[in-house]
Amino acid sequence: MYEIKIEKFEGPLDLLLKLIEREELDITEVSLAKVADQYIEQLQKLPEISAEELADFLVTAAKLLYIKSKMLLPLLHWGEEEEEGDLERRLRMYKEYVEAAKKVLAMLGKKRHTYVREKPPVSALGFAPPKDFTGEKMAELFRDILKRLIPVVKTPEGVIERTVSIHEKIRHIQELISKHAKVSFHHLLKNAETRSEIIVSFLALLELVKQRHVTVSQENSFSEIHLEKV
Amino acid sequence: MSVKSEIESLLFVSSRPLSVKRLAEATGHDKKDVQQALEELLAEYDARPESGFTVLRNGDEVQLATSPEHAELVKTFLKDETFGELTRPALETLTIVGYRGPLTKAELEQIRGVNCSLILRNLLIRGLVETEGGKTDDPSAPATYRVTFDFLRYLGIRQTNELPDFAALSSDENLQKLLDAAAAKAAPTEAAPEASIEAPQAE
Amino acid sequence: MSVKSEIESLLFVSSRPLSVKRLAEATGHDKKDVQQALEELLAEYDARPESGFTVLRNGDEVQLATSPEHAELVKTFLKDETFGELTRPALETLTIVGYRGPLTKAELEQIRGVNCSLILRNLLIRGLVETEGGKTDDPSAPATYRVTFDFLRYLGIRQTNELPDFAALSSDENLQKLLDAAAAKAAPTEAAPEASIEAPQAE
Repeated sequence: MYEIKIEKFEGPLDLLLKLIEREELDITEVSLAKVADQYIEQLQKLPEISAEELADFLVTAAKLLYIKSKMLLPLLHWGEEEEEGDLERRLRMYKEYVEAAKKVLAMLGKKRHTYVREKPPVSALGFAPPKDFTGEKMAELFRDILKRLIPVVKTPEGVIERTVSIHEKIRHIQELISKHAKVSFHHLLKNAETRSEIIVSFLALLELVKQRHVTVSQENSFSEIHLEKV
Repeated sequence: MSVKSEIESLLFVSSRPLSVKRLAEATGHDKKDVQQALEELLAEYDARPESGFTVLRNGDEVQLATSPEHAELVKTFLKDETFGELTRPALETLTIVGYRGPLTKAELEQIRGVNCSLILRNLLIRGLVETEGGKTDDPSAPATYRVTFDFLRYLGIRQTNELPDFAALSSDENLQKLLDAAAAKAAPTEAAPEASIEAPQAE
Repeated sequence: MSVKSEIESLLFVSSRPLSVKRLAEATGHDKKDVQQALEELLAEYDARPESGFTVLRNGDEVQLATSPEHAELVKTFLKDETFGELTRPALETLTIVGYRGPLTKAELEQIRGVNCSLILRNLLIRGLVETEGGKTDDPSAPATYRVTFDFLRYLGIRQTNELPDFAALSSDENLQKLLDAAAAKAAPTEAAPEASIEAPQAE
């Protein structure tokens, strides 16, 4: 038994690139389809992150699943060619900058820093106050500065606002099914507040199907999806 | 004395980068004349073998600095400890700003696929990135970010176009061309991708 | 690179005159070699028409300086650079030091969100801000900055707590949170939480 550790990653593109590189693949649609499951697996292990950030990861997950489905069912007609070609393109571009950053790091390692002229030690050369400056103007400036701090300080708080993990959702679905034996997907989404929560629910559902905890049935396209305990 | 010589004096004595506009103001010459004298000066420096100093350029600003060959010597002499370490995300962000700047936060985030507010803030505080303020007439235009002279000095380059593969990586369009060329080389015949994933291939 | 080029770097970067002895020490070359390289350098400068700077010699000491022809230009330029109208960023910095001083440069930069080295230096030279020295027993404690008595007098007040709305503004909750958070992670903050996770086990 051996484990390959995925290095720290930041954002969906970073994770995707690391997965593809770990498999030693080129960036192609086929590779994207190949790592789709691993990507989702990693998502489930994500520590608590912000709803906004999770949404970024999930949108990419949805694209990957779409690409994979397309590979699995090549005879079906799929629209939106642009859409997922876009993910491939973005990932390739991102990779170019990741590679460039490595070269920049190598340049930094050579320590070829350059220096501007040494500044003489500071000593006050006199007293040169700003023109027409008053305490009132200072107070006004300071209020502006404080206003600018609000988003900076609030960001970390907003992050905690509400996070839904796929694990949480899986547990939720399992509970529902164990109580009712049969549940509609619509029912699962009843309390979903955001788009990302809907996507999380769907991913959780796929996971349960994969683990053979539930089966799903659907009469027609776009009709209600029913979940049943296996 | 010539405009060139005046400019050289001011560049020598200034403790911060100077723009063509500022140089024109200070010397009382036309911006055009200043620009031309500056070009001549730079050409002269470039032509000088084994110079102890060089000219850094960033946007329309210029600053004199020591040659990168003497980094160690000067560092020891000045007892300088300003250049610290960068985390990987910070390095990546800085690299993108270096190649693509001036660019907006939205453009940066499109490339990295992740929110960059905090990283940008840290780079601004470290003085490796700056916002290009007051450069545009439209006050509602989003702020753009670019690297600073400290970034150039950190790397030991004179301008951002000395970054590796600068031409290819400095615009979406060029980058796309680069990728297309690489793809064409990898797959000369546009073969259908073999779907080698677990699914059986439908024929 | 040659001795000459090394010497030129050091002369360029130094704001003080340097002796041949000091140059020899710093570069690790013989005094004789340094002396000779210096002669060559001087000859080169002398031969250069319309140079913006020149070499001053005083006994055993040498210094680079702007050409005497531009004395007036340089003087006016430096005066304007140092004592010209304060920019908005400079006024903001002064204001923050007023309401929150004494505070460190790092704290100031957290509040402004950008590097403040140059601005702070200018405020010091103008006699608007001063460093608080000798107030602490710990010599490694970072310097703190506060506004000067001259500036308080200029505003017509005796202490900073007479600034308008001082109590409320100086103890702003967000500001305190920001500084507390920054102090908590003395190391530069990272953007979006970085997830370190393990790959699925290979089967």
